[in-house]
Amino acid sequence: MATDPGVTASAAERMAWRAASELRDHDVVFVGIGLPNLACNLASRLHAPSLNMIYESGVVGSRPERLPVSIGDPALVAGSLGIVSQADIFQCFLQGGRIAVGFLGGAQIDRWGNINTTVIGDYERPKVRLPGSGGACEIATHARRLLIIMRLNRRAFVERCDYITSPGHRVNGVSRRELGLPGGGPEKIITDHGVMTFDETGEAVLTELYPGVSVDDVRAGVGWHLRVADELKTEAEPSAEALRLMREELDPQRLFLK
Amino acid sequence: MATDPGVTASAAERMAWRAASELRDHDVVFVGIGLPNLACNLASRLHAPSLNMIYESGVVGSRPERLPVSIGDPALVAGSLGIVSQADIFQCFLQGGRIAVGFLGGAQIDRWGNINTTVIGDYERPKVRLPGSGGACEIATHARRLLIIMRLNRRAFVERCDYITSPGHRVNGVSRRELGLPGGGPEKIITDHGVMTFDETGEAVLTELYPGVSVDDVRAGVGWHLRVADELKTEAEPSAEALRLMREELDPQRLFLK
Amino acid sequence: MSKLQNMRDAIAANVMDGDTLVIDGFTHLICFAAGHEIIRQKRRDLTAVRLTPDLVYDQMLAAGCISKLVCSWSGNPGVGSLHALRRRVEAKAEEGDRIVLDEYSHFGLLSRLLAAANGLPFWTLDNFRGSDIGRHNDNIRSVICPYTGRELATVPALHPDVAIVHCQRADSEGNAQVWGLVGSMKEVAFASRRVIVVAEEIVDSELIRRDPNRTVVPGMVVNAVVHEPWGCHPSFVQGCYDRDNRFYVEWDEVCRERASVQAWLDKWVYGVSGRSEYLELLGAERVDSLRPEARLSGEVSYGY
Amino acid sequence: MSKLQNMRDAIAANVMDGDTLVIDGFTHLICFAAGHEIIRQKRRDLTAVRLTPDLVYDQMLAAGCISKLVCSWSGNPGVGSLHALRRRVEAKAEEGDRIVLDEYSHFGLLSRLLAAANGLPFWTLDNFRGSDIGRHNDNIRSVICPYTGRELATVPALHPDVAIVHCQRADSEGNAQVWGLVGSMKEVAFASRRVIVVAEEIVDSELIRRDPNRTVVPGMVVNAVVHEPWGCHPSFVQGCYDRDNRFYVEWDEVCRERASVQAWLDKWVYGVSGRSEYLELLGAERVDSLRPEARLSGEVSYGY
Repeated sequence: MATDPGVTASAAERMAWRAASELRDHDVVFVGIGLPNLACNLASRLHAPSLNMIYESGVVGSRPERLPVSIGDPALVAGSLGIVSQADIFQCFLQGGRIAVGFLGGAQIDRWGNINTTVIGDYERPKVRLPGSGGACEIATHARRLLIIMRLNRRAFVERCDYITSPGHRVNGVSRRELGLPGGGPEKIITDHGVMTFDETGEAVLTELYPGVSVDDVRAGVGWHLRVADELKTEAEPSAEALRLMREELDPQRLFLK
Repeated sequence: MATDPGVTASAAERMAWRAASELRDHDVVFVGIGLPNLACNLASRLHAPSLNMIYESGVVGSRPERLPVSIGDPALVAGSLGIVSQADIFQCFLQGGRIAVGFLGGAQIDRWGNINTTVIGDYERPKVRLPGSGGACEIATHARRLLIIMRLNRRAFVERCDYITSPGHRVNGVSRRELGLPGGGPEKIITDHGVMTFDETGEAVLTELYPGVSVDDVRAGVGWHLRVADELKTEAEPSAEALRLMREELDPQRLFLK
Repeated sequence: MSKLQNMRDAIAANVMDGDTLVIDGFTHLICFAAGHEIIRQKRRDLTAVRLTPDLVYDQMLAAGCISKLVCSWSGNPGVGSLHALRRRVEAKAEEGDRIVLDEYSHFGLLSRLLAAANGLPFWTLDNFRGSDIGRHNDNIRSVICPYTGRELATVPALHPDVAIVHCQRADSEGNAQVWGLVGSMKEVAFASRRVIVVAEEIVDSELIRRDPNRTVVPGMVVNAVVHEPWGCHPSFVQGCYDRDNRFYVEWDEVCRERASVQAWLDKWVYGVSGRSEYLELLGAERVDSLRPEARLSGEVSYGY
Repeated sequence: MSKLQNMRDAIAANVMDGDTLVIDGFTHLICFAAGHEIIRQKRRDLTAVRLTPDLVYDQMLAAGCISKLVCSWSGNPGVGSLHALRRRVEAKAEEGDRIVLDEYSHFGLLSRLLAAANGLPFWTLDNFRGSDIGRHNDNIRSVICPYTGRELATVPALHPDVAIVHCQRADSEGNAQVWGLVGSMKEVAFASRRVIVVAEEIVDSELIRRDPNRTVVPGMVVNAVVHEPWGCHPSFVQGCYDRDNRFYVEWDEVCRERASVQAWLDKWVYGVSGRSEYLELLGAERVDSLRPEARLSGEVSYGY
């Protein structure tokens, strides 16, 4: 449906790299497995050496010697700076407002950044049962900045989610602020073709295209009439060093950078 | 005001011994410094080898090599079975209903077992400022059985406490059950002349005298008209082994067995 | 007083038909050995509680032990779906197959255990605003803060009948020490009416007493202690064995069909008497491949 | 990024007139060195929070630093009264001397810190029924349980401006490790806007990483790290030095009169530039008498 988004970087590499560029040194980041983990480790190698990585499983300040396959991987634990209980993760860190950046993905997302990871179809009689919230609802509630990483697809970028697991900027017409949600809500949706930000009403707006991608390519993967910014940025390619780090050091077996 | 309560045992030794006899093997006991600590250690040497001793400071299963001078004494910590946070002490152990026996004393007590450890006189302008609750209010609230150890004295056993720090069986005419207090409330007041229990209305009743003590000796130390049971038990003397343990092993310097 | 029992006796004495059960562990310290013994003893109608049902509950669901699931994330971590579970939940499930799902977020379900462990009838959390989770679960309610007037979510205390927690080492009274991820082990143990501690190693109490800060579950809340080395395979135990990731990947195939699950249960659960035969079946080579090199913690002093 | 500072600079940068302050520690790990430096820097109008004010707040009260005390047990533990405090509270106190007391039980005050540390505006506890504590404190209110209809007590979150926590060892970023009594150190650190970690020993992060389960306060919530050996005397640090009980007994005499307290402050606080001069004044013999023999914990492995 789209032209190849880049001759050197794969879609996954570009998403990980683009997410990494959002992270600032000393940020306290709630890290998920897969692309968020790669993005965080890439950022810490490139421009954020003092990034504070926290895993839902209770690991603080991890320095894994192998690519973790689960958020509870023992490689995350050995050599970390601290282990805390899950009660502390959800209460002291998330509810306490200590998390600067969270990451989420999902099976469905709508224009307000609401995310579904629970069911496709009716909740009581689902067509497809998905894993559910895990920590996603509380990450969406409390992270000061939320970064969403999802590949474009009309079945994923939908007019209306079948179920809202994690709230975005506006639910049934009520804004995040009116709902009383403490965190900042979704800041960006990083896709495989470009990046969306959110306008003052909380609606997603395409603001950035990857090289060689057109607005129509993006719209082909979005199930609502996507707003497009007046001026679209075109991101540079990931640096050679970023690609080398991802391919040779962070995920040499291509577990997540397929 | 009273005849000597025993030729061999001092008043403090008798109180510690009498309190020890209330403890059963495997009881989970919330231990305070001083006579409660001596009572618990005596019981564990005599008839309750598996007594579970918990200290407010967070020590579980202590086995101190010296007499602790504070509930946070490092001798309680080294060689214990576990250390928990104070949040766990008050929430998991006390509020969770895991404490079978608690001990309290105080500056004033009334006929319902209400205890004052906060002020003598008016709260805002106290004649004497006492330490306050510490953990006493929650021990009185949650311990399944509460043992009170206090020396008889009309200024201590009063018609009405200046301030109720820790609730007993009845406060301003309202019963413990009506107040919704979860623990069992005071079970016995162990004094230096005899022991009081509580009747079905929650009022203290003298039920036990130490050898050589008369009812009038006790009444001389109580500021309200003390009810006396029809049949009064007279306790036996502490055993020679109990006295030896207290004097030679548990408190050889007589810090608490003055 | 020693509480040591073998796994069979501990399960027989403490896990009853109709019980609300937690096999604890968050990726780390998931006691598969206990789950398999429950399957062998044909327990029925269990309400199974876990933040992450994981493979162990997928296996118990397939074996017919579980009629209700209380959870917050039901997947094969790092791999994909738990298909035995999905077959019991999705619209195409037959009526007799359907199970009841009592669903929260991680924080929501953890809060139910926090309330129970801490002796309160409910727990308060700032969560669920704008989410459909609360719309589909009547247990999620609210209170008004008496100071700020803000409305906050609540969940009710959840007191499991029995909890099974796995640790690196315990003494025979059940004082259990853990390092690495601790998850919600303490909360689960204090929330539950009965507790089975399963340990990789049974040690003398004197060893426990040398480092009391490592004790996560005190023996006084423990009913039975089981010595079951490798009891968490294919999950892991820090310092003892690595996660067997190959098993998680293979389960993705096994769990897709009822027949293949049944064949798996016949071989690995019903076909063995317990964990030692399971390990023989797994083979020394596979077991050895999961053994770690030591990474020692260093010592501290408790002197005074 | 190193956050190492000396005590003088750390106090100057983080403790301001009018602040709400906690010097943490429950019998264990009470940083007297920080209290003395605050006295030397003549901080005023502090709201001082501690479950047990202990000698350190009696000294700060006598020196005029504190105008409000938030506490739950004000005594000289194992000895008797804090007389400097009593002089400011009892009826015979002169009007200019009186301080405001915001009083709870231990559980009540701890709950205020729990609420703040865990990001809620209030905390719920089953306490204060029948007690006069709630009658004299408008911060103690109630909520109705949405499931059982029971009324339960509440207290509001307490966010100190600055917390001072002492530990056995920390790295230069403030990752602080503690063994022995942990008290409410974690709660105090997470509840507070600024955190000063004071350590008996500054160690390389690699040592912290060898045993991550011992970390009680993560560096990310820490603003300054101070290396101050013997900073807790006469309180104790498990593994480093014993409680100096003689000091507690002697304070009972010192604190009875304003003049003797002033003389004590002149000698032990104003008369020294910091902890090393204080220790010289204390003398090598007394210091040596508090040094412990090692009682080693043994090691565990984090291998995988």
